[in-house]
Parts: sequence; structure tokens; C-alpha cells
Amino acid sequence: MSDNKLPSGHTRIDSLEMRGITKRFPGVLANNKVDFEVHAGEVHALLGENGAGKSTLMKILYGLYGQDEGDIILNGKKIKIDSPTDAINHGIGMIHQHFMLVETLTVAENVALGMPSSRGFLTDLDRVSERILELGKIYGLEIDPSAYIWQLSVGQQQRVEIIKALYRGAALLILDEPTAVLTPQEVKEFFVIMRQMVADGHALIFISHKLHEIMDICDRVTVLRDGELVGTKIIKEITKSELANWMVGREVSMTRELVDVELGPARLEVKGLCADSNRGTPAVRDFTLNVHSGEILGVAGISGNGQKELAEAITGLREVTGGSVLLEGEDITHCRPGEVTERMLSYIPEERMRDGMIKDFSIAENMILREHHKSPFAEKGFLMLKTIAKHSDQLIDRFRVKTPSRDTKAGTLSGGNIQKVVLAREISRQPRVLIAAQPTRGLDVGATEYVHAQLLEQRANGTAIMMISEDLDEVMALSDRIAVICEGELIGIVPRDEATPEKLGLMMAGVNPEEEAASAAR
Amino acid sequence: MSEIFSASVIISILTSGIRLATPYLYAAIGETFSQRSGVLNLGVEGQMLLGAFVSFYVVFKTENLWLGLLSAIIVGALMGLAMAFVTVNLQAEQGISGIGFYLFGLGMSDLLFKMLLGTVETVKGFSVVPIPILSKIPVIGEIFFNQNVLVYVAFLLVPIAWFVLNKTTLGLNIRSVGENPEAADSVGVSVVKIRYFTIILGGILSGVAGASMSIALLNVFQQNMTSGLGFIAVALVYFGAWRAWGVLAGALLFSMVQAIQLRIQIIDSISLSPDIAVMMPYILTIIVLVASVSRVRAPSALTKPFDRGE
Amino acid sequence: GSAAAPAEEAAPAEEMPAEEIPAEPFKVAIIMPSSITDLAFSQSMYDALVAVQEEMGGESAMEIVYSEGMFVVDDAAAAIRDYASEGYDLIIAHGSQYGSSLQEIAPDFPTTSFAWGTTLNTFKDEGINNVFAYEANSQEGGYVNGVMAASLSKSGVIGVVGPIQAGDADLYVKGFVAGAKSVNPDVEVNVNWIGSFSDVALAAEAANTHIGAGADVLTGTAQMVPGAIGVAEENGALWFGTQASQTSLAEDIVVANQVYDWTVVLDEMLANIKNGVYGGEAYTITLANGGLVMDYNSAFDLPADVKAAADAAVEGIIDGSIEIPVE
Amino acid sequence: MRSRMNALFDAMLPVFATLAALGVGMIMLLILRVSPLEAYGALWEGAFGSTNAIAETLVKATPLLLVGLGICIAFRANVINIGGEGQMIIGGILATQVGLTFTDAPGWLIIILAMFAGFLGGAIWGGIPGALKAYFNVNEILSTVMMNAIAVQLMNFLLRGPMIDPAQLEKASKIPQTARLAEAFRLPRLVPTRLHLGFLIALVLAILVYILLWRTTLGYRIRAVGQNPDASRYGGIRVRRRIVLALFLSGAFAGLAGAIQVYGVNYRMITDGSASGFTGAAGFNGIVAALFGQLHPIGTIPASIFFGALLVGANKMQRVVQIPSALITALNGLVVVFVVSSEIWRKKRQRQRLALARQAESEDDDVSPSAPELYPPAEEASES
Ligand SMILES: Nc1ncnc2c1ncn2[C@@H]1O[C@H](COP(=O)(O)OP(=O)(O)OP(=O)(O)O)[C@@H](O)[C@H]1O
Ligand SMILES: Nc1ncnc2c1ncn2[C@@H]1O[C@H](COP(=O)(O)OP(=O)(O)OP(=O)(O)O)[C@@H](O)[C@H]1O
Ligand SMILES: [Mg+2]
Ligand SMILES: [Mg+2]
Repeated sequence: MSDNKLPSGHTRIDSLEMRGITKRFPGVLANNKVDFEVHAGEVHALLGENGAGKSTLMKILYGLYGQDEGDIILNGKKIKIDSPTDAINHGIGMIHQHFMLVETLTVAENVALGMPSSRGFLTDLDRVSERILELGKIYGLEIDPSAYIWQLSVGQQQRVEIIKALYRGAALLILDEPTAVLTPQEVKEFFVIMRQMVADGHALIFISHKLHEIMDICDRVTVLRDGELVGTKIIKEITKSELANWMVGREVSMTRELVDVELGPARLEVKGLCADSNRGTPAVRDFTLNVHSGEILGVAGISGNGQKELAEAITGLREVTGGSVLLEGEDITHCRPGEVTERMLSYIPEERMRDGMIKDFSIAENMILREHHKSPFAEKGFLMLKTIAKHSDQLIDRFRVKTPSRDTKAGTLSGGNIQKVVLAREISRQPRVLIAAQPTRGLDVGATEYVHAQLLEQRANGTAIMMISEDLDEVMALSDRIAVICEGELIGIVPRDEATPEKLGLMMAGVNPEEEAASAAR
Repeated sequence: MSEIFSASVIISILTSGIRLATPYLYAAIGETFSQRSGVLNLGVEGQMLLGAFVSFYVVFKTENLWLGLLSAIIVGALMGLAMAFVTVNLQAEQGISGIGFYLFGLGMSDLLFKMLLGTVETVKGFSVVPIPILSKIPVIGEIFFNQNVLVYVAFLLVPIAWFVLNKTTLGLNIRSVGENPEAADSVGVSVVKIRYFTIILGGILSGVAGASMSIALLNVFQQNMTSGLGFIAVALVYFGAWRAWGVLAGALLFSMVQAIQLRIQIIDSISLSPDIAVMMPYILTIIVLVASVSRVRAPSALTKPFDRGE
Repeated sequence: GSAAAPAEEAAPAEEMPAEEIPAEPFKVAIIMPSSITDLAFSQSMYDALVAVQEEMGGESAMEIVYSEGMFVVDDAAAAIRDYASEGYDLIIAHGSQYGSSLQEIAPDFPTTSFAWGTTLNTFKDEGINNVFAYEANSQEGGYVNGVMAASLSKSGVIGVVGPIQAGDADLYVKGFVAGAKSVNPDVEVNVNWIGSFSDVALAAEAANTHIGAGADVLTGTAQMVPGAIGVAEENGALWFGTQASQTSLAEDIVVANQVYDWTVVLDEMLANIKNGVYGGEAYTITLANGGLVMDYNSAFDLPADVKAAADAAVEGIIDGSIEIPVE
Repeated sequence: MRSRMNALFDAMLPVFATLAALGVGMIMLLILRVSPLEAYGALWEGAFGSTNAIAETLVKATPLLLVGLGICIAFRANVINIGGEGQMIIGGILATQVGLTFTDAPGWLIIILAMFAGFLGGAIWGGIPGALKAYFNVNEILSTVMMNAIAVQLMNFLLRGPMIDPAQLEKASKIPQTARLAEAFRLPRLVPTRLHLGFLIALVLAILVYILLWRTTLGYRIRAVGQNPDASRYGGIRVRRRIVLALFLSGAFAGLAGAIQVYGVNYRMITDGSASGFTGAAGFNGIVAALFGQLHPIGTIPASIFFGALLVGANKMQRVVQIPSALITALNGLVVVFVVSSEIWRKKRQRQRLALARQAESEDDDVSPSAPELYPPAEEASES
């Protein structure tokens, strides 16, 4: 009996099977007779394009959705999972694609939520905080237990989600795109944790759009397409490009050529910019840089180092406490967001679900969020519904947004498709300046490819692009120059051909190798 | 003019204020719990009226005050239970169903009053219980420690509510359900159970709020005797920004100004139209809120029925 | 246009009493703002109707229907029109807010009688002849109550709790103040208008305020006063009631009530209708015509000199030697 | 064909719910020894039994519809306007003042001016809480509840003094009411009943509000701000102004309801000291009507007629079977609760149908799921 137990005390889940799972949503067959299986001691990847039905399948397993058809079999016995409580009682845990955190509560409170307290009906937040710090040390996930969630960056929030799962010590853990918001370094550390858990006898289900991660960490992979099972394979028996083709159903090119584009004048000038974070502490400090027409300026940095505040200060969404912002020579420092938009600045915010679109609006309505008051979408204050419909159909088509129709509520789209809607809107207006935060986060390979191509096309058209990303591969692949930000300060700007992951990594930690060298020489 | 600043006047205004605040406190603390869990209960006034009538009637018949109080609790709980079923299980729009329950309570209490009593009667309600020693303190003793039991309990509820909401796992669950029910649900906190609990608690406290009027402060029942008090109590929850202490501040402010307003009307040297005087508590409540620029947001899930979104 | 049909329907009702007397009962409808059990304004009229009904010989002689809680003027108008078209003989709109509606409706039913209180306006000037009006000289009993209050007050401070300063309530309070001052010009009569007819808690707190200001005698008018009576009782202050007898609420402290007895008005109206006069007369209940009755609490030991002063005031009002200023 | 049946069922759902509530009410009636058949017969009679009854129902529905339209706007901007009562009062007061001031002007002009004054009065009374919310973060539920109380006292003050009917000043009883409006200033009647032009005005406005919300940029902005203020700001929308505007408009419709109540029904303002004496609680009931109408202006039309019928019919029922008015109030409460609870079945059925429809005609290209909705929210009808 005892060999059945995990170190955390949970009973092992030797095998879990989902058989013939079907799930329908209004207008969508999200899962169609899907079979899936995972066992203790393995990492099983779930792969598929945006909207293939991965999250849905996992939400069924976690009791958030009820399946229309099909069975779940745990250790050979058919079980019913009607709620997360049932799932938790069976030892199943989940890290969600869209975070399940209570913003107005602290990290410790979020972790403690739903767990029995050592002090009976009183909360034991001190203990929880200690344990969080402990876990943080062990797994390299440092976080302040007393911070409120709304004060944290997306990356930090992801850490809280991971800590929540670790704290609960589930026997089977579902990881729905946990790495999407982590830096490569953090991903490495996270994989160490995952390996440890597998070695201990956990079963892990891992969803990711990053094929190299899947090749790296998984034992088996199951591919879904349009809600249907394509098949399951052992990772060792398949190559990365085979995997990509298998998933998308066509060739995918993984590398991209940067054609030379003539560098134009500086379109976006940021001079000594300062702004505060939501906590009221300085988040952007004396930040200065220019972005020229026809270039992609990558902004690299670890999540939560002021990237979001920088973008918001530039776009008028956040109060500027010092310095100035010029767009094509004109001062836009204290302009309202609308005025900035008018000057053809586009912004793809990091938290698209919250900041960049309206969940209960249809896709068509979301597509005109920026231009709803302008011709051809509006004439004399009236919306031109036909034009709007045609426009959104075009974009849905061009960006391959997977949706039953343009009238579908945007909030019901899959994670990746929500992003496509925002991207489509921001890019299609032919901006003079484009600020793109994490533009491919959560996108499948095909979509990533498409977005990259779009950014390059914009660059070729002379748009000045500022691309904020934590994905160093992406930054190095697309940027002409790379600016590194750390604790709100500009550490340095490196031309693309001088950039190496090591150098950038150092800078992201706040060290400028050139300055170091200079001061060493002195 | 100096009349209003004399010690006896101030004492009488403060004691008035504390008495007036009592029903507000019960109802608003109850409402705070339900709103913190994401449920707007606009039926408070109806629950108060039914609680007021039933407790009055039981006391009238049995002369047992505690039995009367108990019956208000039971009636409040039943109203809460119905409200919970409608808003949680049937996911009905909270605002309207609240108005529905208000109308039901308003009509039902009056109907029962007509059928069972027929005319205005009085009972011997909770009498003033001076707290030993404390009530002897000059001024303060008279104001705070010379009241009836239900007044003391109302004020005791404030620290208790604060404690429950902020220091217990139950409070943590309530707050998380009101902010992000999906998140709470995803870690196995039962949104349904928590909301049932808070709505029923809210009903009970509203029932007691009614009882505090009919069998402690006024000792009569008259149709529609709350006359909008329940709605003010809901407003006070917003004034208090969903904090027990804030609710206390709001209830006291409103009641004190009410007491001052009544006093001002009878001061010869001030000639103010009575209608204008009656406006004062309402205007001042708004002004105080404007001056205290609060950034607190309502619980995010307030008025949103929870549904896993299938 | 619409008036034609209902008027025709109503026609037979008009002729009937002339031909054979008891075949059809006399049909009365009453519309009132609060409820028939309010121990105040509405109840006073309903009780009077029931009394008249008994006098006439019960339900076979007179049929009474009522619409209570008609605080919405518009709903009251619908009720009035509906009763009229159903052939009721007398429709009483018991609330000063209903006047406009009567002015609209009455001309459409020329052979139906309407009554409007409390006011003295029968719309005769507007050419309408089927509306009676009635009013209570509530200042009279108010005066008598005031006389007693000032005589009984030891502190020289008296408190008054009123709803809004208008109509019947305003008259009562004016009379009360005048009466009190007539006994003791230095007496302080504090008046609180709480701005509501239903807020029992605020009425109670107004009473508390008066007590806090030194009052040892209180009075008040309208249906929210029970709260104030309770406070008076608790603090051993005396109470004077009006509209209906409030003695049952606090037998120890209620001294006297001015009780409205509308039977006087009703009797006259019915007599007029029998004679084919459908309106145009205005009635006032007064101490003189017995419509206002001073009702003393027998359980309260009222000093003889005070009672004598009260009786003198009643006398004076009846014979006209006392004039109560009400502007 | 089947979808027609479904739509019919959905439309009938509130009726079924009402019947269920009346079923519960039956028990109360039996306890009071009243024949439910007679009682409910009277209710129906009172609401729809004759031309006059129907007219009364529509008269009652008019302020509900107008207030409801304002509620549709406010709720779409995610502000809850509980202040309809106060806004109606202020609208009524300003409109009345117009008619009392310019006694020589032509009727049509005064009516237009008065409607505008009512609109403006309500707008100000709604705009204040709007501005307080947008710029001082004062919750609108609190401020509108307070503003209601202030409006009532203001009305009492004005009607007792500055605006009192001069004729009343000479009388002892001094009824707190204004003078009567001249005949020429009254809203024209439509049929020989009390039904007045105000009902048509409300109908036209319902269509205009529909257009405003779903066909104009302003409506787009109001709805955007209501759904997600962060994203709206990002989209260049001035969030705070939209919040003020939404409450401003919402108040304006209530104010107009007040003006129409005066010019179409009462012809003067009278106070009994409470708000509902004048408003008939339409400021509250309008909220219920709007929510029954799915917060859709067109849906609010049948919803307010339904409610008007219930209120008018219930009064008739009280008259016929002579039950205490309290029972009517309780019964109305039950109907509200039952009808709002029945919504869940409509939603469930709609979901099911969408899922099934998709499955059945997966080949069919026309995937627009708009068909089964009774009042298609315009998002879905946008292909037209
Ligand atoms: N609650 C819902 N209501 C309606 N449709 C839904 C809902 N949730 C998901 N869908 C639909 O089901 C399909 C599958 O969505 P799902 O979220 O499972 O995709 P996914 O594979 O996780 O995609 P991604 O990689 O973009 O996260 C999508 O077409 C989506 O629009
Ligand atoms: N360019 C800016 N710089 C600094 N703060 C800003 C800027 N634009 C808006 N804000 C702040 O953001 C918040 C919301 O602004 P928003 O533009 O949505 O308001 P608004 O609707 O435009 O209101 P108003 O029109 O009255 O200014 C406010 O606190 C505002 O002061
Ligand atoms: Mg997903
Ligand atoms: Mg601004």
C-alpha cells in the first residue's frame, strides 16, 4: 500500500483515462470523441492549434465543465468529476491558462484559499507565507507572500499559480500553458521542478505551443485538431519538425530571414520617461530611447521590470511623472489614450483579455475598438454595420481566427484566438508606431509564424515597432536592436548581431557588460 | 445658537444617534456579508418588515422577548433561504429579485398585521439595561452604556464582522467568492455554499434589524414602519466600502445628522424649513463620501450570478 | 365620448330610490391613502361608514366597498372612475390629493355623488354639481388639547410630532399651539416635522428629541405617531391624540384625544342624495356639530381644573368666543 | 417552424411564471376566503377586459417604459440607477413650472418646452450621481438612494411654498399642490380614454434608444465602458464622461416620465409627502420592467405593458373581491420573483438549441446563432 503514496502523502494516480469525450458549446464542437490517457511518472503533452480543444478537455478532467459524452477512468475505475472539489479529492490539480487568482487578495491568501488551516477556523497566513518562501527557495520561484495579486506582473502571477499547485501537491497536475509567460531561465527552473515531480511518481499533463519545450520535457504527446483526436506518439520517436507538421497539417518554417529595410527617421522618442507602478512606486526610471521607422526594437527583460508601465506611459494609459514622449516629433506626453491612438499608434497590451478587448462584445465589435468612431466604420455618429461586418470577416479570414462567426462573443474564444483578434485589429490599421507586448504569447506555431511575418511586413512598410518580449529567441530572431530593461531602467541597447543570450541574460539581471568592462579598464 | 452645543443637547443627540443607528447596523452588516460574497440583496427592507412583524406578534402573544427574537431570526433565515435559492441556483437577476422580495415582505407583513392584529398594538419590549460600572461614567456612560440589549449587540457585531471577514478562513472564502468566484471554485471553495451562508446570514440580521425596531426601540408594529430604512442600509454598505468599520461610520454619521436635524428644527433661533432640515442627513452623507475620495472598488463579482460557463 | 356609456349605466341607480326604497342597497365606495386600520385618518372615515351602515340596517341597506393604500394618485383616479361606472351611489375620495381626479371624473357621471375630503372645495365654481366636500376643523380639538397640555406641563416645554407641514396636520398643530399659548404665553411648543407619514422610527426619535429638550407633554398627528407614543410612555411624558383614539396604545399617559366622527357628515350627505342633490355642499366636522369629539381617557386622573379649562375651551369654540387663528 | 414554437415558448415563459405565482397567491386568497377564480377574473378584466382597461394598462405602462429605457442605457454602462423616483419628481417639477409660468403660450409649444424641461430636470438629477461616481468614486446606488430622499423633500418644500396653488393659500387646509395646468397644455388623448400621447412618445423613444445603443458610436461607447472600462480607455473612449452621460440620459428619461405623468395624467403636482404618491413607484418598477425586457429597449415595451397590466389589474381585483391592498403588494412581489427566476429556463433552452443547431447543420454555412432569440440583441442582428 505504502508504495502507492507520493512524498506529499497523496495516493498515486497510476493511470487516468478519458474515453470518448465529447463537449459541445453553442456553435462549437470543442471535443469530439476524444481519447486521452496519462500515467504516473510521465509528462504527457497535449498539443494542438489555438482552439483545438485542449483547455476544454482539461477543464472537463478538472470538473469545471461536464462532458456531454464519454467517461473518465481513474486507476481502472470509472469516476464522476462534477466539480473541482471532486477533482481535488481525486488528487487532480490544475494550473489554468487564464489565471485563477483573486486580484484583491495577497499571494498568501490566494495560496491558502480552499485549504484547511492549521488553526481551525482562523486563517494561518503566517504559516502559509513561510511555506511559500520555502517552496520559493527550493524551486527558485521567489515571490513576496504579502503582495497583492493586482500588484504583480503576469510572470509573477504565473509563479503564484505554480506555487499554489506545489503547495497542494496534487498527484496529477494539469499544466495549461504554464510556460507561456515565463522567461527561458524560469522555464528551465520550472522543468527541474517538473522532472522532480515525475521522479516522485506524479503524473503531469503539459500544454504548450513551444515545440522545443515539448521535445525537452515530455514523454508522450497527444495531438488534437478541431476538437478531434489526431493521435498519440512517444516523443523519442518523432522530430520537432515532424511534430509541427503533424499538428498543423502542413509545412511550417521555423526560421525567418530579416531582409534589410532602410532605416527611417525616429518616429517614437522617449526622453527621460518616468512612471509609477500600480503600487505607487517608481516603475519606469529616466528611460530614454528612440524607435525608427522601419525597425523593430526589441525590449527584453524579466517580467515585472517596468515593461508594462513603460508601454502604458507611452500610450497615455498611465500617468507620466517625468520626461516626455514624442511621436513623429510631436509631444504626446500628456495626451489621453484616444489622442495617442488618433496619431496612429497601435498597442498590443500584454494582458489582452483585460486591457485589450471586451469579452462580452462580439468579435466584430472588438475589431473596431480603435476606430469605432471613424469612417468607414462610422458616419455621422452612426455605426456602419455592413462595413464593420465585412471588415471583421476579412480579418477573421486573414488571421485565421477560429470562431463560429463574427458575432460570437470574444470571451468564448480559445486563448490563442483571443490574441489573434487583438493582433488583427492593431496591425490592420497600418500604424505609424506599433508597440507589441508579448505578441506571440500563447499562439500556436502556425499563428506565431503568421504574426512574425506580419510584424516584418509592417517593418518593411516603415512602421516603427517596439516589441516587448520575454522570449529571448523571439527577440533575437526579429529585432534590429535590443534594449534591455531592468527595474525600470534602460540597461543598454545591443544591435542584433552583437546580441547573445548570455550577454542579454546578464543585462536583464541589471549588469551592463560594456560599462563593467569600461570601469574595469579604469 | 449656543443651545446646540450644550452638554445635555450633545448627549441627547448622541444617544438618539446610537438608537437610530441600531437597525441600520444590523441590516447593513448583514448586507455587507452578502455583498462581499457577490450578492446584492435589495430585499432587506422586506426582510426587516417581516422580522419586525413576526417578532412583534410572538411577543404580543407570548410576552417572551427571546422567543420573539428567535422568530425574527427564523423568518429572516427563511427569506434568506428563498433569496439564495432564487439568486444562486436559479441565477436570477439579483436586483429585481431583491425588489420582488421587498414587495413580498412589505405586503406580507401588512397582510399578517391586518389578519392577526387588526390594529396598532404595543408590547413591553427589551428594556434598557445599564451596564454595571460603565454606565456610571459621566456622559459616555449615559450615551453608550444605557441602552437595550439589541443596541449593544448591534455595535458588538461590527468588530465580530470585521474579525470574521478578515481573520477567518470563512471570511477568506467569502471575499474570494465575491471577487473571483471562478478562482474560488477552482480550488474547491463552494461558491454555492458560501453564498447560501451569507444570504441567509443577511436575512437573519435583517430580521433582527426589524425586531430591534418592533420589540426593542419602538415596541409597536405599524404597516411599512421601516419606510425606506432598509434601502438606506444598503446604501450605507457602499458608504462603508464593504468594511464593517466603514459601515459603522456611515450608520453613525447618518443617524447623528438625523438626530441633529430633528434638534435643529426645534431651536427657535434657527428658522429652517422642515423639508430642508430633513434633507440634511442625505446631503451630508453624499458630501462626506465626496470629501473622502475613496478608491475602493466594489467586489468584482457583485450582482453576477456564478455559472461555470458551459 | 367614453362618458356616455357609463353615465347611462348609472342612470337606473338614480331613479331607484325614488320608486321602491329598500330593493337595492345604497352603494358606497371609499378610496383612501392608508389602510382601514391605521388608527388615524383613514380608519376614522371607514369606522364612520360602518357605523352609518349599522344605523341604516346593515348590509341589506348599505353596501360599502373600499380601496385602501391608494397613495398613488393615478391609481386612485382609476378606482374612482371604475366605481362610478359600476353604478355606485356615493364615492368618497378620502384624501386631499384626490381632488384633481374628481374634477376630471365627476362631470362624466352627473348622477353619481362624489365626496372629497379634506377640503371645502366642491368645484361648484367650475360648474360641477355632484361633488360634496368635507373637512375637519382639527384646529378646534387641537386648541382644546393645547389648553390641557399647557396646564399639565410642569417644565413648560411641549413637543409636537408631525408628518409634513400641510393640510389637516398643519391645522391641528396650529390650533394646538394657539391653545397652549392661551393658557401660558411663555410655554415653549417645539414642533418637529419629520417629512414622512410612515417613518415610525423617526417619529419616535423626534419624540426623544423633545424629551431631551425638556418636554413633558407630547402630541402628534398621522399614522406614524405610535412610535412617539411609546417614547412618551417610556419617559413618563403625557400624550394627546388626534384623528382617532390612541388611548389603547398607552393607557397610563394618554390624556385625551380629538376623535373624528364623520357620521355627521355622512348623514347629511345621504339625506341630500335622497333628495336628489348629488353634490355642491361642503361640510365641516366641528366640536359644535359633534363631528369632533373630545375623548378623555377614563384611566387618566385628569385634575378637575384642567378638565374645566378644557370644557371652557370647548364651550368657547362652540359659541364663537374663542377664535383660533389659522391664517 | 420549430424555432417559431421555441420563440413562442420563450415569449410565454413570463406568463407561465406569472401563472405559477398566481397559483401560490391562490393559497393566500383561499385563506382569506376569497374565490381565486373571481379574483383573477377581475385581475384580467381590470387589465384587458375592455378598451378602457387596456387604455389604463397602457397609461400605467408609459412611465414604466420611459424609466425602463433610461435603465437600459444605465445598465449597459454598468451603472445602476436607483434614482428614478427622484428624477421623475424633479422632471415633473420643472415641467410643471413651465406650464405655470408661460400661461399665454400656444399649447404645443408649452408641451414641447415642458417635455424638454422634464428631460433636463431628470438629467440633472441623474447627472449629479453620474459625476460623483466618475470623478469622486461615489457609488451610484448610494447617491441615487440619497438623491431620491432629497428630491421628495424638495418637492414637499416647493409644493408647500414657492409653487403652491395660489387658490390653496386662501384656504385653511392648504393642500400642497400646484395650480392646475391649462387645458390647452395637456397631452392630447389618443382614443376616448385616458390614454394619452405620452405612450406614443415612449414607444418612439424605445426605438430611438435601440438605435442609440446599437447603431451609433455613442451607444457603442456606452456599452464598451459598461463591459470593460480598462479596455475602453485603451480604445480611446473617455470613460468618465460616458459614465456621467449614461446616468444623465438615464435620469433624463425618468424626468421625461415625470413630465408626461403631469401633462398626460395628473395635470398638476400634488404631494402626499412620499415619492410614490406622484411616481406610483415607477422609478423602481421601471427597473424591474427593463430587466424583464432583457435590458433591451424593444423588449422593455412588452415588459412594461405586462407590468402595467399587473398593477392595474391588481387594483381592480382589490376592488372587486375587497381584499386588503397588502395582499396585492405581496402578490406583485411573488410575480416579480417568479418571473425573474424563470429566466434560467430561457437561457438554458437557448444554449441547448445553439448547441444542437450547430450539430444538426454543421454543413450549413449560415452559422449565425441569432434566430432563436426573441429580441435579438443587436450584436447578433448586425449582419442586417
Ligand atoms: N465557455 C465556452 N463557451 C463557448 N465556447 C467555448 C467556451 N470555451 C471554449 N469554447 C470554444 O471551444 C473551442 C476550444 O477551445 P479551447 O479553449 O479548448 O481551445 P485550446 O485548444 O485550449 O486553444 P488555445 O491554444 O488557444 O488555448 C474554441 O473554439 C472555443 O471558442
Ligand atoms: N494622459 C494621461 N496622463 C495621465 N493621466 C491620465 C491621462 N489620461 C487619463 N489619465 C487618467 O486616467 C484616468 C481615467 O482617464 P480617462 O481618460 O478614462 O477619463 P475621461 O473619461 O477622459 O475623463 P475626463 O474626460 O473627465 O478627463 C483619470 O484618472 C485620468 O486622470
Ligand atoms: Mg487553451
Ligand atoms: Mg481624461
